[in-house]
Formats: sequence, structure tokens, C-alpha cells
Amino acid sequence: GKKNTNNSSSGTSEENKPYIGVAIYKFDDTFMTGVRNAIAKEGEGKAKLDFVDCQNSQSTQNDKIDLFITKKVDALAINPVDRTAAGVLIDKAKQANIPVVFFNREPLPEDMKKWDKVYYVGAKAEQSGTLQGEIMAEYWKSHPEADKNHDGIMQYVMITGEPGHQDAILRTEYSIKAVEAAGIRVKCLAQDTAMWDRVKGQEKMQAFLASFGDKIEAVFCNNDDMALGAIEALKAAGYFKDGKYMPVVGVDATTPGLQALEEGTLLGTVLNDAKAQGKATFNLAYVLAKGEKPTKENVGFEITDGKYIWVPYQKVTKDNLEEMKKYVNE
Amino acid sequence: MPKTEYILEMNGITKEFPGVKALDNVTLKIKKGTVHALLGENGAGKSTLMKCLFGIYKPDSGEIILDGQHVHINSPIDAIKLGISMIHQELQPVNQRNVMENIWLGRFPRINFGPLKFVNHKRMYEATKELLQRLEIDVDPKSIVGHLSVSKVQLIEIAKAVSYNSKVIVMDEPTSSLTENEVEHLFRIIRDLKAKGVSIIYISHKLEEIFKIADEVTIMRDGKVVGSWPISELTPDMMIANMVGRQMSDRFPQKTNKPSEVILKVENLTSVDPKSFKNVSFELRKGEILGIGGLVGAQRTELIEAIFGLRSVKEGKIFIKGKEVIIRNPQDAIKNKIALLTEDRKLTGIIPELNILENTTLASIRKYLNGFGLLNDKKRLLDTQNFIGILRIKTPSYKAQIKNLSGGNQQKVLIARWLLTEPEILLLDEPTRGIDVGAKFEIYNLINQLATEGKSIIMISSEMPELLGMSDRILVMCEGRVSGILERNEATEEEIMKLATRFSA
Amino acid sequence: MSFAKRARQILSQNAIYFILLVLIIVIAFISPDFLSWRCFRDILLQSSTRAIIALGMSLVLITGGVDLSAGRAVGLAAVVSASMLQTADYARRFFPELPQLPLIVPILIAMAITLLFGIVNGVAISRLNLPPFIATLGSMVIIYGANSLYFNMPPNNSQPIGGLRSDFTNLGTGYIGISGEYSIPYILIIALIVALVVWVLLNKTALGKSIYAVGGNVNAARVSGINVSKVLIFVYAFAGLLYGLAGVLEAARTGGATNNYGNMYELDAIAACVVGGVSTTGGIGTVPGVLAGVLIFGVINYGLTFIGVDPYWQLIIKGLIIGVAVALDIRKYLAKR
Amino acid sequence: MSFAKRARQILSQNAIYFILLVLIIVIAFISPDFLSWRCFRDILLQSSTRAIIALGMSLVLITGGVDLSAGRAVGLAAVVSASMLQTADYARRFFPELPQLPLIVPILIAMAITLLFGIVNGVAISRLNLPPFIATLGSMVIIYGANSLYFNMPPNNSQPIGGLRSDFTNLGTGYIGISGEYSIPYILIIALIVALVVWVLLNKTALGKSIYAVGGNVNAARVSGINVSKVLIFVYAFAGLLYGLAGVLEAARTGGATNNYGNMYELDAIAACVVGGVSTTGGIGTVPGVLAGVLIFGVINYGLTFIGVDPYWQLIIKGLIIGVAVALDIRKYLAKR
Ligand SMILES: Nc1ncnc2c1ncn2[C@@H]1O[C@H](COP(=O)(O)OP(=O)(O)OP(=O)(O)O)[C@@H](O)[C@H]1O
Ligand SMILES: Nc1ncnc2c1ncn2[C@@H]1O[C@H](COP(=O)(O)OP(=O)(O)OP(=O)(O)O)[C@@H](O)[C@H]1O
Ligand SMILES: OC[C@H]1O[C@@H](O)[C@H](O)[C@@H](O)[C@H]1O
Ligand SMILES: [Mg+2]
Ligand SMILES: [Mg+2]
Repeated sequence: GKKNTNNSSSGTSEENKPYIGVAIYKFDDTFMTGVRNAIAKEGEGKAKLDFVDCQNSQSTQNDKIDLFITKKVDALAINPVDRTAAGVLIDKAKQANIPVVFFNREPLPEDMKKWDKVYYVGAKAEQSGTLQGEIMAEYWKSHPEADKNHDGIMQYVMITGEPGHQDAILRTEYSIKAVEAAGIRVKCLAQDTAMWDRVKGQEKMQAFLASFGDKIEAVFCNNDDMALGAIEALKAAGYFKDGKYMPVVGVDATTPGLQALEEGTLLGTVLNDAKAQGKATFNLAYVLAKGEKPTKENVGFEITDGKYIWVPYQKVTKDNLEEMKKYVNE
Repeated sequence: MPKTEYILEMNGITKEFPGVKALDNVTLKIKKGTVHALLGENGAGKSTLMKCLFGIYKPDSGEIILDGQHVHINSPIDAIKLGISMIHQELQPVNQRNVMENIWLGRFPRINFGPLKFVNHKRMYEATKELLQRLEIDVDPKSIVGHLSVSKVQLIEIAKAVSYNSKVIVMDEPTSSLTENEVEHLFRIIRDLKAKGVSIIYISHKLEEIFKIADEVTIMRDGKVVGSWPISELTPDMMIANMVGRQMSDRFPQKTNKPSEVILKVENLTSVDPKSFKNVSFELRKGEILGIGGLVGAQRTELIEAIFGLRSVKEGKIFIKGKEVIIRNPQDAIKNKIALLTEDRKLTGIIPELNILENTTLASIRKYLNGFGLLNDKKRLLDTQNFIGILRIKTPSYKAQIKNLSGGNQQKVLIARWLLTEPEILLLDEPTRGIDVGAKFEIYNLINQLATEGKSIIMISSEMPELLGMSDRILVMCEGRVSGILERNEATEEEIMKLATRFSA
Repeated sequence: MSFAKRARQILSQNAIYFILLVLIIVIAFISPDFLSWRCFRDILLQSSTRAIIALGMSLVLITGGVDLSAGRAVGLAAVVSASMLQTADYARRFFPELPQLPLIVPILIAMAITLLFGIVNGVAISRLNLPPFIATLGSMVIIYGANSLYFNMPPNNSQPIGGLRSDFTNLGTGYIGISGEYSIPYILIIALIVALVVWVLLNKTALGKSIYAVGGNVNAARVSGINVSKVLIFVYAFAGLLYGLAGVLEAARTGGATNNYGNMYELDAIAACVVGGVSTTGGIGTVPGVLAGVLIFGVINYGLTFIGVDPYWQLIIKGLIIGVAVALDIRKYLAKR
Repeated sequence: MSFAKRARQILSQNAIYFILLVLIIVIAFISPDFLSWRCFRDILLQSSTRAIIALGMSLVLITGGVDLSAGRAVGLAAVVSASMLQTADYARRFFPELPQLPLIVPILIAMAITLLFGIVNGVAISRLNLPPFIATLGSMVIIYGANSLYFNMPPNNSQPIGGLRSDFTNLGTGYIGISGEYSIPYILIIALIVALVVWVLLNKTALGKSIYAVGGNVNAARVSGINVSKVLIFVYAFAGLLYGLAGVLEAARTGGATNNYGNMYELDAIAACVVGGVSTTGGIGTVPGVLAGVLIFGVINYGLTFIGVDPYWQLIIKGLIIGVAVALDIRKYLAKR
């Protein structure tokens, strides 16, 4: 279906524009909101975009995809709730011959192979973990006083995202691997999930502080929201003043995250590039919707293995803060 | 085991609740094919004893012998299986369901397909129809119970109890919601059952009934049995003396009130509901007791609820002390110093979970506010204790939840609630329903005394003696209309009945 | 009775069905394409698992209870069934060594587990006298915990379960009859069978009548010799079974499962029931009403997206429709005074 | 009464407080460090906003209702207050041109808005006769939609609201009295004041007595001259006000706000109330009970993390504790047979 016949209410100029259905796993996720905004901005004037909120339920997402197919969209952009469920979605799209771009949560390779009009835009979660770990390792090496009990071991706590989330698992694993790779011995004092959530991050950190107090030497968080929560708890316990400090790292480089970095409470974060992910997702879907073959030229991003666009993560510390602030807030 | 002459023996039953010894070594023996009346003041333990028999309560000690056999009754299921059925003092309908489902609840006629048990609706309908026809109860088996009047529901409970074909039927105040005609009807049913060898345990506070129907009488007081007698050996005075533990010469107090000027005038009051009251006009004087008689369904309740602002009227006027008043809701009524003791104490009276103190002071709560708008609990307590004393409310303490009081004592708490509002006009809808003779006399005294003090009283009653004994005038209603107003000296039972059926087909 | 009066009565007694109709008409008016078998099939399909859950919930509500564990039970059944129904060659199998089981076995295992939790709910409520809200809140949390522990077992370690066998996913996505547009999804047929079973249960069996009686007046039921505990345990167990079935179908339909499946479904189910005229205080409710309630939500969710309403405005419109629908429907119960 | 009997009675009448005590003792036994003012202050602090919400909810429950919109109202107040209380130099202000307002102004605006929604709930329930479940389900969805639309307004475009003024965050994180360990958080003081106000309302005012009466038997209340509509509207409005206060404090405490704040708090609040002995069928509930209920959850959540229980096991243990606690507590209401 090239031509959109459903959109009878809009003007003629709209009618010839490609029609793209975008399904977001959940609207009230800070990072995904950034991606969503970027897609909307990129698509303005070029295509008719329908965004749907899947409310963190795979079955709702399937429902919405059925609806998009019934409405004969020209391309689908899907941020899966459950990445293994992509297989069924691909079958549906294939049957209706509607190309699909998945983003942010990567379908399994075998599902990606099911059809040639399936693409993925995302970042490699391992990388964000590694970069986070490197920031912490650098700090540790340049600040001997960070080893509060002088045992040569980094005693840390880990606040993780939603259990089972690919990003959460890989960030947890690779951040520590990177620290160890830098030749630092580590000891995990506590690890608990705060479901990507700031309020929960604060409460978990409070409990950690009460049970370990000054034994904690570093705090790893799977994202910025939770890191900000942890920082509030640390502030309440007297940190970040009178020379009392605790290194906290996050991921995402959200606006409040950068603010905390500027204030000196967040040691570092990793840019999860919502803008680039959104831009790549839209461009790819747009090209596909027009029935063209995506290339580096018409999409503007390198396409790996004919199916993947990898948007790199970037370290964010005091050193490149200004630059990042400009990029994120523009 | 040798057969005895008793179908049922309850020996040495004791039952204690926190703070109350409800039954103390009670023994009750019932002969086959007799009606055995169980009498006693409110809170004497009658219902509790019956609940022990029916497996609702577990007695602390004692034994039950049915048909010569020791039996263990742990639940109503056991009781039903053993051939005992019961009409409960607190009606037990499933309001959302229809008549036939209510009657056959727990034992629906069925068609079984292996483990699947389907209800045989046709048979259920026919069985219900037949049962109701046999008992001459005019209700459609398919009507929803919640839509029926209290008396119809009562009749259905009776039909249900009969339908079990039990050896023993317990009737705990079965006539509290019935009019005289329906009581007669019930008695026909009871005589019929007796003839078939069924034994009936009959609880009532209406002594006339006892003399009409009972063969033997057991009287309880304070959880103990005072004694058992064949009815022929008892006189009403003896009965009362044994129940209340003192001599009582009169059933009704000497009238001392003197009606004076008109205080309330109702003119042409007509309900919005075409099936309800219409064109009702009457006057009520200061210090007067105006009785309202009529059959159930005569719309007496609707009328006084409308005066109290609970129901909407289409037209008509109400004057108090010559001034027209608009009463849209109970707040307006209370402001005009009107009080309403409703007919259905469970539905519109008690707040079951709250204690006596809260229940008593509910309608008058504002008069206990101090200068800061906060409650003066001392004063509330004082007034409550005062009424517990005056009305002899039987309770371990003012802190008891009202739901744990016996029915009659709950009624007394509600009377106290309204007296505390210091009303000038009291609307009493069946004020002595479920109240024992002793307490009734106290309530009559109280009504009389209130009237003497210049309060005006409207009293709906389905008990003829009460209407005749208490009222200065009796207004009779039939099918929503006033069919006549009788002066005290011209009122007789016959006259009232005649008026009550005046417009009936 | 005059015709107008009769019409008004029919209207008010069946308000919920008219509301459903009006909704469809309004949406079709805005976007005529909506009136197609295709769209209706989508809506019916989307409503199928929800209907199964809502039917289970309706039984519970009719007894005067509530079951907060419904959603988590759905999730548990989805994970359990999916974990045993992966293709043999899938790279990250939950049970790497598990042989190919007959389709029905994992399904029955999943349903047996949720049935068991249902029994536990019923026992806690009827024997320990726990308020249903609390008993099922407890089991909601426990079921989620148990599901997460299972889901987190090595080698799976909380990875979403994928690679489901096609005979399984076919159950959730397959159709019967004429191919193409005019076909009927299996899952819809299953939902209709469940609706029929529940309808027969409630209207034709002694147990069904007892369920109404327990919810309408538990004391009446008790003194009429109904074994209240048995009825309650049955209801919660049967509801558990239906949640299990729904969970299995959710996994089959989406081709995957995580421990987050079914989250908050209980709220949707209760809402559908109440909109469909089931009373939260017990004793009242019908199968057609529940189905209408589910469909009203189905039509709102689908229709508003279909006509392109902004997701946030959808929420506001949805909230208003719920309110208005029930306000109209409720009028049939309001006693004339 | 014998001493043993009396002791047993006291125990059973106050089961919930003993359960709280036992919980603390068990945790302290496993990890003696738990017995410190530090830990208790943390728990009290974490319980403060929850207590405020639960107190609002308890009023609603006592009238026999329920308020599903509580959590979303918290979120709305958090976003609204935070949006007007950012520092002047913050890079992405919600209202770039907004002058520095006195602290109290945005707080009052936020609370006024949730108060308004509370009034709407009350009116829908008392005048349109909507079941509370449905009325508040509708407003829950509507409030979230409205909040999201606000939150999504340019230039904010759904970014978390950060950069809050320190006088504001100080309200949520500041302490009074002796510095360091032995200090009392403001937020705790506010919660205590709210508890006191609600206690006085329920026990010492005519309105409070009416609230119990309406929940205990609405018909009897009406006949006794209580203006039921007025009572219901007051209760939902007052509850709305408290949710608003809680939302403001959540934003102040966490130093930020998103439209997701408060999600599901209603469930926590209802659970705390019910564990604390408030009946979901109305007419029963006390302020100390509600506070104990909130603290039980606070101790469980904090304590289990404190002693390092695996998060999934935490869920299972939590579910069991809820069940056991209420099963013990409920015994005081069980009619002796
Ligand atoms: N469940 C209960 N809990 C506590 N006390 C109870 C309970 N049931 C009954 N009682 C008390 O036991 C005593 C006997 O009550 P019962 O209902 O048997 O009286 P009754 O003789 O039937 O009175 P009435 O004529 O008013 O119906 C009363 O003091 C009552 O308050
Ligand atoms: N159609 C109906 N639906 C519901 N309730 C009804 C209906 N008709 C009557 N009732 C209720 O039944 C009760 C008795 O009915 P009604 O008012 O007609 O008789 P009454 O003469 O007042 O009887 P009573 O002597 O018992 O007070 C009242 O409480 C009334 O509210
Ligand atoms: O899936 C949701 C998550 O996605 C991650 O990429 C992001 O870092 C998290 O903050 C959260 O948004
Ligand atoms: Mg160290
Ligand atoms: Mg009795």
C-alpha cells in the first residue's frame, strides 16, 4: 500500500506523504521520550506519523501493530516491549508487506533474518557499561583517597534497571568488567533493582547507606534517573559537602543528569544518543515507506550487515560537559 | 436408646460472648406435634439458644438430643439434614435474586449429568408455585425479592422454612412484619403443620399470639430458664411477671396527655409515585398521639417518610404551627424538630459496626460541639449512659457494637437517638416491633410521658391493641388514601378493619 | 404501557449495549473505514484474552470479592508455558535439554499452577477469613516474586523467552475458516467457549446460583445450607484457571513472554466488569454484560487510535466515556423515590 | 478477668502493633545495626509521604469508597509544583520566563488542582451515583492524561523536570533540631501534623462521626439528618488535598518530577490502610491503625533491603507477611461462634 487512503480527514498534501506507525514501549520513560521527540521533529512536514503508547505491555503492542496494519501504514517503527516478541510482529508485517524498523531494544538475530525488510536502530548496551566502568576506573586511579579503607579494593553498590532488561543486564556486567580490566579489584556490597525509577533509586540508596555507611566507595547506576535518586539519598546523608564525596555514575545523559554533573554530584554519565537514534529510525522508516532501498546516502547513517544502524554511546564527564549540554539541550 | 415423648431436648446449654453470658445452663424440651412458645425479655437469650440449635453458634457446653439421638450440629447444613429449619429474626433474603431461588437456595431441584448439576428451572418454578399456592401467598415466583415489601419477604421466609418438611421448625419472631390478617394466615399454616406432627418453636413478644397458638411455654430471663408450663396453666399476668421478674398490672399506661392546639397540618399531600399515597390531609395537635392504622401496603410508611423529607411529593402542603414549611430532606425535618423512627431498623436504623455511644448521639451530634467546633465526649457519654439507664438497654457497656445487641435493645438505642434531638413531633413507624412486653410498657410510658410534656406523636402500628390503647385518634389508610379518622372513644378493631379495606376491590 | 415508555425502559435496562453501539457509530462517523469486518475482527481478537480474564474476575466480583492476583497469574502462566514450548534449535532455551513435549502438556502445567494459586486464594479467604483484597494482594506479590525467580533461573537469567514453537504461536495467531479477510481467530473461538461455559455455570447450575447467593447475602447462603467455603474456593480456583488460560494465550499470541506480562490486567478486568454492570459489592453480574464491558474498552482503545487521537487525549476521552457510560447504566438501579 | 485472658485480649485487639514490633525485632536479630535512630529515621522519612496519602485514602475507605486516582493526583501535584519552582538559571526551564514565585504559591496551586479533582470525584459519586471504583478510575486516567499533556508542553516536551530551587528541595530533605544523626526531617513533621488533623477530624468533630456513619450505613446516616453528598464531597476533596500535598513533597524530596510520579501509589495506600485495619466495606478504621499499616510496609521494604534479601525473595516474603499480619489482626472482628 503506497497511498494512504485512510487519512480522509487531512488535506491532499498530507495524503501523498508516507504514513508511518510508531509504537513506543511506554510513553513515560525519560529516555524513550527523547527518542520519540527526535522522531517527531525529524518527521515534521515529511511524513504522517502516528505514535502509540504500548504501556509496557507486549500484548498492547501487538494490538497496536494489528491496527497499524489494518490502517495500511507504509512503514512501521517499533520499540519492542519484549524483544523476543519481535518474531510474531515480523510475521505480521511480512504478511502485509510493510517494512519494519525496530529500535532501542534489539530483536534476536534469528528473527531479524526472517525477512529482508526488517531493520534495527540502536546502541550496543555493552558499550554503555564499558564506558561507565572506564569513567569510574579513571576516577579511582587519579584519586587514591577514593579507597576509603585503603584495602586496594573498590567496594561498590549497584542499582540496576528493570530485571531482565537487556540494557540492565549488560550495563551491570560490563561496567564492572571495565573496572576490572583497568586492573582494579572490586567487591560488590549490594545490588538491587530500582526499576529505572528515581524515587526507588533514592530509597534503595538510603537502605544501602544505612547498612554499609562509609564502607561504600562507589555507586553504579544503570541509568541517570536512578543515579539522581541515589544522589539525593547521598546528599541527605551529608555527602557532597564539607569535602565528603561519593563517585556516582549513570547512563543516558538526560538534562537533569547533566545538571547534576555540572553541580559536581554526578561523576559521569554516558550519552545514550536519543537524537541520533530518533533521526536514524525516522530516516530509515521514511526511505522504506517510500519504497526505496536504504543506503548510507539516503539515510545518513552507516548500515551494518544491510540491517543494522549502530548509534554509538559517548562518555560524558566534566571535560566535555559544555559540548554535550549544547548537543542535548539544543 | 428408648424413645422419649420429646422430639427435641436441649440440655444444659451454656454460651458466653465477651462480657455476656448469653445462655446459662439452659434446658428446653419440645414434644412432637406441638407449638412450644419461647418467651423472654429482649436479650434474654432466645435467639442465641435457637442459633445454637441451628449450628450458627457453637455452645460452650451442653447437649442436643433429637428424636432420642445425641446429635452434633456444627453448621446449618447439619441442622437442615437433621430435619430442623428456621425462620430467622433478622430476615435473610438474597435481595438481588428472585423468590424461587431464595426458597430453594442450597437444594435446587436439579438434573444431573454425571458430575454436572444443572438446575431444573421448570421444576423449581412449579414447586414454588405449588408451595405458594398451598400456603396462599400471592407472589410471583420470579419476582426479585429486593423489590418486595417487608411483609412479603417475611411470608416467603415462612414458606421457605415450611418447604423443608422438617420435624422441627424454629420461628424467631415470624410476625414482627405481618399484619393481623397475615398473622391469622400464618396460624392456619402452623395448625396444618402441627396436624402433620411437626413441632414448632415459636418466639414472639405478642402475648395474644401465644395464647392463640401455643401448647406449651418456656420462659427465659437473663440467659436462664425460669420455667416451662402448658399454656393452660398460665395467665398473661403470670407470663409477664415471669418474663420481667416483677408484677405488671397494666399493658398500657394511664393516659395523661392533653391534646391542645394544632401543631402540624398536612394538606392534600400526594406522592410523585402514582401507586403511593394521594390527597392525604390531617391535623396533629400538640400533646396528641395520632395512630395510623391500615394493612401492609397502605402506604403509611411512604407517607411519613415523605413528611420527613425522604420521599418526593408531587403536591400538597405541610404547615407547622400555622406556617408552611418545605421539607426537602431529613435535615430540614430535623430543623423543624421532627424525628423519625424508621420501620426497618437494620436497613435505615443502626450503624452496625459503631458502638452504642456513636449510634445514640448520631442525629444530635451538633449539640455536643464546644466553642472550637470539637465534640464534648463527656457530655455525650453522660447522655448515652443516661438513656441506657432510662430505657434499660441491656449491654455490657456503651462501647459494645450495636450489632451485638439483641434486636429489641437495638430498637431502644434508636429511640434514644431520636429523643436526644429533642423533637416536638415524633414520627414512629412500628416503634415496638420486636420489643418485649416489659420494654413495650416502658416505651408506651415514654410515649405517653412525651405527649404529656407537649410533644406530638404519630405512631404507625399494625398491632390493633397498641393502636387502640395508645392513640387519641386513629387515622386509617387504605391503598394510599385516608379512609377515615376515628376518635378514641369510637375506635374499635372492627371499625378500623372496615376502614382499612374500604377502597379495596 | 405506552410504546414510548416501553422503549425508554428497554433503553435504560440495556444502556450498556446502546452505549457500545453509540460508540461504534460515532467512531464510524468520524472514520467510515472503521465499519469493516477487518476492524471488528481486530477488536474481537484484542478483546479475547481480556474477556477470559474478565469472566474469571466477574465470578469473583459476584461473590463480593476481588482478585488482584489476576494479572500476575496471567504473567506466570505465560512464562511457564513459554519456557517449555521453545523450538529445539533455539539458541537460548530455558530448559536446554527438554524434549519436545506435546503442546497440551506445558499448557496444562501452566494452568494447573495458576489453579493452585487460585485455590490458595480461596482457602485464605474462606478459611483464614482474610479480606479478598488482602489475600489476593499478597498472592499478587508472591506470584510475581515466584515468577521472577523462575524467570531468573540460569541459564535464562531473566532473558525474555523467545523462539516459541510454531504450533504454539499458531494457537494465538491462527485463524479458522475462509482464508484472508473473512476468517475467525482461534483465540476468539476459545474466548467464546469460555463465555458459554461461564454463562451455563452462572445460569444453569446449582453452583452458579450459589455464587450469586454468597455474594448477595452470605449469611442467607450459610443458613440455607450452602457450603460457602467450597463455593469461594471453587470460584477463586476457576478464576485462576481462566487466568492461566489467558496467560498461555498471551504468550502464544505475542510469541514471547517475560515476568512483566499481565501487569495490571486485574485493573482492566475489574473495570470492564464494573462497566458491564457487575457490582463490586457482590450478587450482581451477567456474562453478556461483562462481554459488553470488555468490548467497550476494546472499541475505545482501538477506535481512538484508529481515528488518530493523540495518546494523551485518548486517556482523557477514555476516562470521560467510562464515567458517562456507567452513569447512564447505573440509572436502572436507582430506586425511584 | 484473669491476667492471661486479659493479656490475650490486649494482644488480639492490638495485633497489628505487635506484628510491627515483631518484624522490627526479627530484622534487628538478623542485623543488629538495624536498631539505630538512623534506620528508624530513614523508615519514618520514607513512610511520611505514604502516610499522608494513606490517611487521605483511609477517609475514603471509611465512607465505603475507594480512590484509584490517588497516585496520579500525587504525580500531577509533583509536576505542577516542580514546573514552577525551578532555579532561574536552569538550562531547560518549564516556564522559561517565569519570575521567582514565593514558595507557597506553586504549592498552593498544585494542591488546589488536586483538591478540584477530588471535588469532581465526590460530585460524581454522590450526585451522579457512580460507584467510587468507576468514578475514580475515570479520574485516574483523566488526571494522568492531563498531567502528561502538561508535561509534554513545549519547551519541556516530556523531559524530567529538574533544577528545583533549594528552598523547595529543602522542604523535602531538610531537618530540624540537632544537626547530624539526631535530627527530625521536616517532612516527618508535616506527616505527623496531617495525622493529627485527620485524627481530630475523625474523633472530635461532627463531620468525622458523619464519615463513619455514612460508611457504616448510608441509609441510616441519611435518615439521621446527615447530608451524605456533602460528607462524600468533603472526603474526596480533602483526600485530594492530601494527595496534592504528598505530591509536592515527593517532588521536593526527590528533587525532580515526571508524569510517572505516584504511579500505583493508590494500591500501596489501600494496602497500608487495610493492613492497618481499615475495612474496605466502610465504617471502620483508625489513624493509629493506618500509621501502623504504613510503617509495616516501610519496615518490610527497608528492612529486607537492609538485610540484603534478594529482590524477588523480598516480594515473596512481603506477600506472606501481609497475609499473616492481617490474618492475625482480623481475628478481633471474627464473631465468636
Ligand atoms: N455475636 C454476639 N456477640 C456478643 N454478644 C451477643 C452476640 N449475640 C448475642 N449477644 C448478646 O447475647 C444476649 C442474648 O441475645 P439474644 O439475641 O439471644 O436475645 P433475644 O432473647 O433473642 O432478644 P430479642 O427478643 O431482643 O431478640 C444479649 O445480651 C446480646 O447482646
Ligand atoms: N415497589 C416497592 N419497591 C420497594 N420497596 C417497596 C415497594 N413497595 C413498598 N415497599 C416498601 O415496603 C414497605 C411497606 O410498604 P408500604 O409503605 O406500602 O406499607 P405500609 O402501610 O407503610 O406498611 P407498614 O405497616 O409495614 O409500615 C415500605 O418500607 C416500602 O418502602
Ligand atoms: O527501556 C527503557 C530504558 O532504556 C535504556 O536504554 C535507558 O538507558 C533507560 O533509562 C530506560 O529508558
Ligand atoms: Mg576499599
Ligand atoms: Mg432474638
